[in-house]
Amino acid sequence: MGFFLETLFGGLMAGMLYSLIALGFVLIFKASGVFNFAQGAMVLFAALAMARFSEWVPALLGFDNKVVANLIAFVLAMGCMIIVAWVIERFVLGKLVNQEGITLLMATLGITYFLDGFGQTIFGSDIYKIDVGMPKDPIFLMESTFPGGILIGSEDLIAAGIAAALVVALAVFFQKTATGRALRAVADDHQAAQSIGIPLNRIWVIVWSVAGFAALVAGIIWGSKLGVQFSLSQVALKALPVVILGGLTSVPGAIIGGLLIGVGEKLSEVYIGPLLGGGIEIWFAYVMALGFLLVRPQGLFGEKIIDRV
Amino acid sequence: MSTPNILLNVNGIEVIYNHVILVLKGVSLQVPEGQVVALLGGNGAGKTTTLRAVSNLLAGERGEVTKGSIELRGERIEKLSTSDMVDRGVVQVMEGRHCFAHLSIEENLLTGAYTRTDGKAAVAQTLEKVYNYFPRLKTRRTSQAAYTSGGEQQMCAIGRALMANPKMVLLDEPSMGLAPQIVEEVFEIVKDLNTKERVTFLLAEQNTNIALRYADYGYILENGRIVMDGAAKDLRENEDVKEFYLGMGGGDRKSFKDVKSYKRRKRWLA
Amino acid sequence: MTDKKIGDVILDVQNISLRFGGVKALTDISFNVREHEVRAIIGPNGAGKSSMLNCINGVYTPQEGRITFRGQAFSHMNSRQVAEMGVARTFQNLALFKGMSVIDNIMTGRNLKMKTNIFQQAIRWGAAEREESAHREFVEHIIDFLEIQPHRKTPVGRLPYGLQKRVDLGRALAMEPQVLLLDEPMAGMNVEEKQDMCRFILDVNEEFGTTIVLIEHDMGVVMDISDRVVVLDYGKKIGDGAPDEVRANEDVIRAYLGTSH
Amino acid sequence: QAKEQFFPVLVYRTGAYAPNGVPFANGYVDYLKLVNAQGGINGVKITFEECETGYATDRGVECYERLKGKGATVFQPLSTGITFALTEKAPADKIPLITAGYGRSESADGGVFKWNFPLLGTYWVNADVLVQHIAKKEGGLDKLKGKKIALVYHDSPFGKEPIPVLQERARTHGFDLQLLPVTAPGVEQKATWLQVRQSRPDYVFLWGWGVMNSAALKEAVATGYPREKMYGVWWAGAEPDVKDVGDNAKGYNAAAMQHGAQPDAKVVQNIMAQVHAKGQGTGPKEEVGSVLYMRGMLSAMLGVEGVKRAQERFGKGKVMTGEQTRWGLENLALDQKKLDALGFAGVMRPVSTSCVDHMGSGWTRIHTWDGKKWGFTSDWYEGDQQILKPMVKAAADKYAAEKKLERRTPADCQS
Amino acid sequence: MLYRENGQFKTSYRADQQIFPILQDRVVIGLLIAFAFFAVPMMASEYMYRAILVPFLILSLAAIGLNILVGYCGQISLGTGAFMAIGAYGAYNFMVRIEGMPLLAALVLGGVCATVVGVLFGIPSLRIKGLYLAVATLAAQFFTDWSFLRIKWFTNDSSSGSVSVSGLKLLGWNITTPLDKYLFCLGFVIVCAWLAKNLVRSHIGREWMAMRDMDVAAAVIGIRPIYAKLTAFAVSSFFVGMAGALWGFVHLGSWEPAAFSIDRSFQLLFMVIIGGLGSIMGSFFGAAFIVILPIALNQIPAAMGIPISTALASHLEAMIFGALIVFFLIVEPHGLARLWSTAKEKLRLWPFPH
Ligand SMILES: Nc1ncnc2c1ncn2[C@@H]1O[C@H](COP(=O)(O)OP(=O)(O)OP(=O)(O)O)[C@@H](O)[C@H]1O
Ligand SMILES: Nc1ncnc2c1ncn2[C@@H]1O[C@H](COP(=O)(O)OP(=O)(O)OP(=O)(O)O)[C@@H](O)[C@H]1O
Ligand SMILES: [Mg+2]
Ligand SMILES: [Mg+2]
Repeated sequence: MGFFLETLFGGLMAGMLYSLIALGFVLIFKASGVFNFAQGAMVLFAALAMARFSEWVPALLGFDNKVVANLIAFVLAMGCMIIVAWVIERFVLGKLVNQEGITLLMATLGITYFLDGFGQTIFGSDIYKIDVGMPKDPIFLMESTFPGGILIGSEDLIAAGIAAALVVALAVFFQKTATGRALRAVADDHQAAQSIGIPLNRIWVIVWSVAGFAALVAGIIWGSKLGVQFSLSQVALKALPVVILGGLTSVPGAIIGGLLIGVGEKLSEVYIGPLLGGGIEIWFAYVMALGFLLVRPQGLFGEKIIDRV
Repeated sequence: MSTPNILLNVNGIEVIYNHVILVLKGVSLQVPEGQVVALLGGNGAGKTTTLRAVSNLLAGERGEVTKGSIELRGERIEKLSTSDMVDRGVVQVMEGRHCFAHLSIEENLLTGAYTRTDGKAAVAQTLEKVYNYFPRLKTRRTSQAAYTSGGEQQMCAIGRALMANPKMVLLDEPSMGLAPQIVEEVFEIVKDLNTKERVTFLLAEQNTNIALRYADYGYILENGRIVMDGAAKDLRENEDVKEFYLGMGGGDRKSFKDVKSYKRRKRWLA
Repeated sequence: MTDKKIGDVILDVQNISLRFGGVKALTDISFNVREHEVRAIIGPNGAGKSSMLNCINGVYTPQEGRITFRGQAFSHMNSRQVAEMGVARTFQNLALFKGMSVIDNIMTGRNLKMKTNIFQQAIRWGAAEREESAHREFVEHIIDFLEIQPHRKTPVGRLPYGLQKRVDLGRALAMEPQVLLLDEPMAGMNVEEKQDMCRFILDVNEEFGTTIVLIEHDMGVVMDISDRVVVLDYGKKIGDGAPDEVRANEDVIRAYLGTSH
Repeated sequence: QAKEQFFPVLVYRTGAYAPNGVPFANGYVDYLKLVNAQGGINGVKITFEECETGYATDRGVECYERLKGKGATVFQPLSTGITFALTEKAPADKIPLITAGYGRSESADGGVFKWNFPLLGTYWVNADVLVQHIAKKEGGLDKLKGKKIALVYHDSPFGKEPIPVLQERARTHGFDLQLLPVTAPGVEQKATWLQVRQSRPDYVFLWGWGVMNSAALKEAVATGYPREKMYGVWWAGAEPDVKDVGDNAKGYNAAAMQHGAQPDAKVVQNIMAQVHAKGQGTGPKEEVGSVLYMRGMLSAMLGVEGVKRAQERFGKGKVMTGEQTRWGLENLALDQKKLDALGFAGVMRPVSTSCVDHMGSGWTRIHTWDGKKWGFTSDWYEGDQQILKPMVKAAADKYAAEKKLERRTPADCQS
Repeated sequence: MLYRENGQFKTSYRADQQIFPILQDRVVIGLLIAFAFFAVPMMASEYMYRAILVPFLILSLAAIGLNILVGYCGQISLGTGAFMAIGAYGAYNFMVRIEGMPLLAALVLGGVCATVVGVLFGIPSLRIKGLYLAVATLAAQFFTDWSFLRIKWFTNDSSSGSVSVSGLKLLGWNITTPLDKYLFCLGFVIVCAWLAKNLVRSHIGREWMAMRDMDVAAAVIGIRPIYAKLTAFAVSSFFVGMAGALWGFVHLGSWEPAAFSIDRSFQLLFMVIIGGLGSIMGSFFGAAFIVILPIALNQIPAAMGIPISTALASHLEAMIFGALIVFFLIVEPHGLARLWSTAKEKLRLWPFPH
């Protein structure tokens, strides 16, 4: 029982971390109908920027205060993400208005290559550290009830809290504001949105900047967990089942999807894995998402897929 | 009316789609401020293309204006974006509805007011006005646009454009798919806005009959060229127009059942 | 109107009701269609006309009621069955296959009649090629008939709206249907084009004896070419009969026509 | 034409494994530069060209094809996947492959694998040595009975290589082996470490590469598994694996493939003096002498020595062909004296290869991270040939049967 | 003026239905094939065969397969690598387990294995659509990756999960030299491309396209979605599976599951989109582009004697590659094939514009 709970909590925590990345996907999809495969690359890029700036800034300015260094680095990294958003709008999406989803998807794959190369060129391809003072030591709960207690990573706990806060903020933004509505309109029909005067370019810069912000937060949390290096871009693959399970267009879906996938994945690996030789969590997550989709093809909270004659 | 100032001046434009398909072959037309100008012509004549050129929606269709110029109040606008045009008060109602499928009818209408800065109350007022024009929309206000009937979507598209409080509306086939009653109503709305709020209209329409009844001036476009233009009432009296666009060979309306020969207009054009 | 033999009831719609959540699209609708006739359905926007066709087609499943086709009753129709029984259809919102050429679009209408298997098609040589040529010939006739020869190989997405409507009709005709359901085939056409379209429809009706169910907002067209008219309003039937009767019906005038034409 | 011996250099300086690939590549190239600085191989200058594989097999194959055309005489694929692919191609091209410390374990059998040289040790040796080491700590092989060892491995051919040896050992000594695969690249290991926490194994063997290693260490910290009980493969025992875990990785052990991090070794000093001092160093100075840098250097040295040995037979100061180099590698005799002369004293032990033994030697030590650097914490071990030899032979025979190859005859061995 | 169909009248529908209705096109293609069979062997180096031509041909075949699914039937798949793997391991198992299995039969049977699994993973497509389906196909990718690593039977009990084949032979022809391999692949791929082209221009092909463009309308004219989608999955997986088998057997000779990883799936998707969705010809263009471009980019600095470090070179390569992809998508979202046909249309009008 103790172990079950521990696995459950572990899954929930891992799930929140996935949500954080899934959020980036959802944001951009919801606001422009683009399935942004570059989200992983953006996470890496943001994390690299953060890690390197927090190293360079104190060296350059010659002070030794970690908090200040981190703050400055955060601002600079965010600046980078805004520039990235602007460049993407200006040179890629702006020129692909009204194209089909799959073309846009490919374009984001192109962006992925570019960002990967570019990020490593300017920031380097070694392992870097982000140290924002996340606690590393485990916390034990209910030690009296279960032998050894239930272990929870304190780092995970904080990350989960941040993710939750971010999601709530974004969900409100989308549902309650006029800009949120305009964003959803853009996702439905680029051309019609243009025709009523929604300035696609400005909207896209904003959305990609927000997604950049989500990427930066994800990058900091994942980066301080894993170290900042190329593999960080691959955690995006873990967020994909979350996105489809929760629904491509739903911010709360990213959270619920994340939790479900996280828990499902960990429980399956721990309880079914040994029977099958282990290593099943990655495909199990996808199969789980697939199963949900068979029941609800638009994901748990996604907007209904419309086909009508 | 004294000589009205020209609001929109299209000057010999050529439009090419996909780098190879030449669609407009030098179209010139003028829309005076505060008037209703109709753009008539058969299928594929290039009406939609002309409107797209004006509102700068061609890029998304991989088309471009290769020759000529378009001026709005004397300002060259070929390089502007669609949203710049909306800022200048020019809104297009696209052919084939194009509602935002996932948004409800009301949300669709509200997005139409995206560019407005005159406050919530004013927007609510316009919304009320649109609902007054199209009561059907009010009953369907919470349905997702994708699940409304063809005609309801058409009303939604028109209503959405009105929400922007435009100075000039480019209407592309507003009557399509609407019940006859509503068609009349739409044109009444056009007249209403035109007279009361001095909104200028450029409308592409297949329903020549009604279009010429409400328009001040008409252009007939065939095969990417303007073949005829004139005041609406003159056009209505023109024999060719009567025969080919109003379906009234020799004075009377012919029954659809009895018309046996086609291809006449094509001969006329040749 | 007199030289045409109108036969027995071919399609009988009985007490159909269709709801979408709270929206009652159709309420207890019954009407029938006789062989070889031109049957029009009219009504204001959102009355449920297209939904009616969708029910006949098997795209929607009505909650109540039955549809009898040639004496066979169905409470649910599957699109494929309907097609096999010889019912073809055009769409209000242009449901053409955008990426395909005009010929290919119309050829899809022949699919039900093409029998070679996938291996024969892969090799092509022989049976598949013969079949393809034979059907191609049929399709060329339709293309000639609809006068869209110059656009044969153009992707339909590039065609102007009116021609797309014609291709849509062509695709339906390629199925050699016994019953042809037309959803606003003349929307977006000018008078002359409408005249052409009427000609096509009447020719089909006269030459092949195809039964036609037509939704149209142009009263001129409806009154001129249809044999009988059903009028729907808010999902209910408010009139049914010959054009002249319907035109005189008070309910219809109030709900739809506005002024009498 | 000048006499030049061409060395292709397959590297990965980008992608997921770049942090590990870069120091290796730098060591490799620096050593070649050092040889040139010292006058080449008996006067034959070395030329070399890098080709980026990104650790991807198809790019590796493309690199091979490209550099082969430029007169390459020996390849070091530097990835298990690429090794597998090149093993099929090398015999036809008559180019030997050096896979020092990686590749297929059964290729130690030169009777079947004529062109493969897993010099200095295979994964089977590595796995065997780890078992020996913990047995020693426990106080004898018999003490292993009833113990539990978890193998946390990279789910790929690389990660699966040690399994047969460990299973064999588990059978004979009666310890429990728990297999815990980690899907590449190994960024998410929570489930794995929850399982470790549940089953509380006495030891964890970490068979990872790249980010997987540091992620595993971090999860070990998070789940409170003692790092002292963790033993890594020799590819999981370098600076990039522990660097950003820092103090938390203190006590973590890994096999050392002969060498460890030895910045004060003679050969390293030579490089500093003769290459870096002249501004010709490939990477940053701080990295010189680190574990993977050393391994790169060592690998380069083996290739150079193969050529040198071949020259002894086929003519000093000549450019060797692939076939001649193969003979050189097969008859390598790096005794202590030669090693000392090369500056490898204390870095590695003598190696001598033969027609049947393409591995040469399998000396291994254990080193431990003290929070700042790696330091040796054990004596030398060697794989237990009684266990390994039959396994190698059986696997090689199976390969030969599949490929319909004949074992090499003694006559062939002379050639 | 040279490129005109003027004066080429079709006297039968059959003639009009040829793959290349215009004489000039037929001549060019004929010459191209003749060139590939006779001229290339006289000029190409071993490196060309092994590193460029053979991978190009095999990946073209896989791209054709994927194009049938994505380009013709509109079902986006990110799991192509999986089906290549199934083809490869399937063919391998037939080869090692059945004595005297002919090479060709093994390849085809590999394709059949992929077909079976493809149909299985195609079933969800009846409900799941668009990008949801695309992501869901990754389930196939990760599941097969895992299976071939974990289930020893598939790899003939190889301890590492990596397998190899050698001694390829076709009717007494030993396929050993790079030239042999090239010719074998060339023949194989041309035949497959021809079969694929026949399929897509027959009624089954039209069914796929109808599903892609408007599935409800397709159903109304009597096309069964189940049949259309599953045949697309089946045919697509069949070609992809054979390509996988060729990749393993002919190109690599020895492989591990990582040879068919998700990167391969993306690479193939790139090919069909850059090449042109819904175009068999485009699959070749796309494959050529994606195979040759990185290699070319990689060699440019060395060829021009610019001394930049390997790392920088490959970062630049990634950047340029990504930028070029975006560039081509912007120039022509419908791919190189469309660019090509636009160019032809222009040529047809030449020298009079429009
Ligand atoms: N996106 C496009 N790509 C290529 N050609 C196009 C495109 N859009 C329109 N065309 C072509 O341009 C010509 C004019 O089309 P347009 O839509 O402007 O006609 P229209 O007058 O609006 O006709 P309709 O009344 O049928 O809507 C047509 O021949 C059409 O084939
Ligand atoms: N799939 C659906 N989901 C929800 N509501 C629907 C759906 N299909 C139709 N409706 C509703 O049913 C009503 C009837 O629609 P229908 O399309 O049949 O109208 P119509 O008579 O064809 O109108 P029009 O002349 O405008 O095309 C409309 O109010 C529409 O919103
Ligand atoms: Mg139009
Ligand atoms: Mg309708």
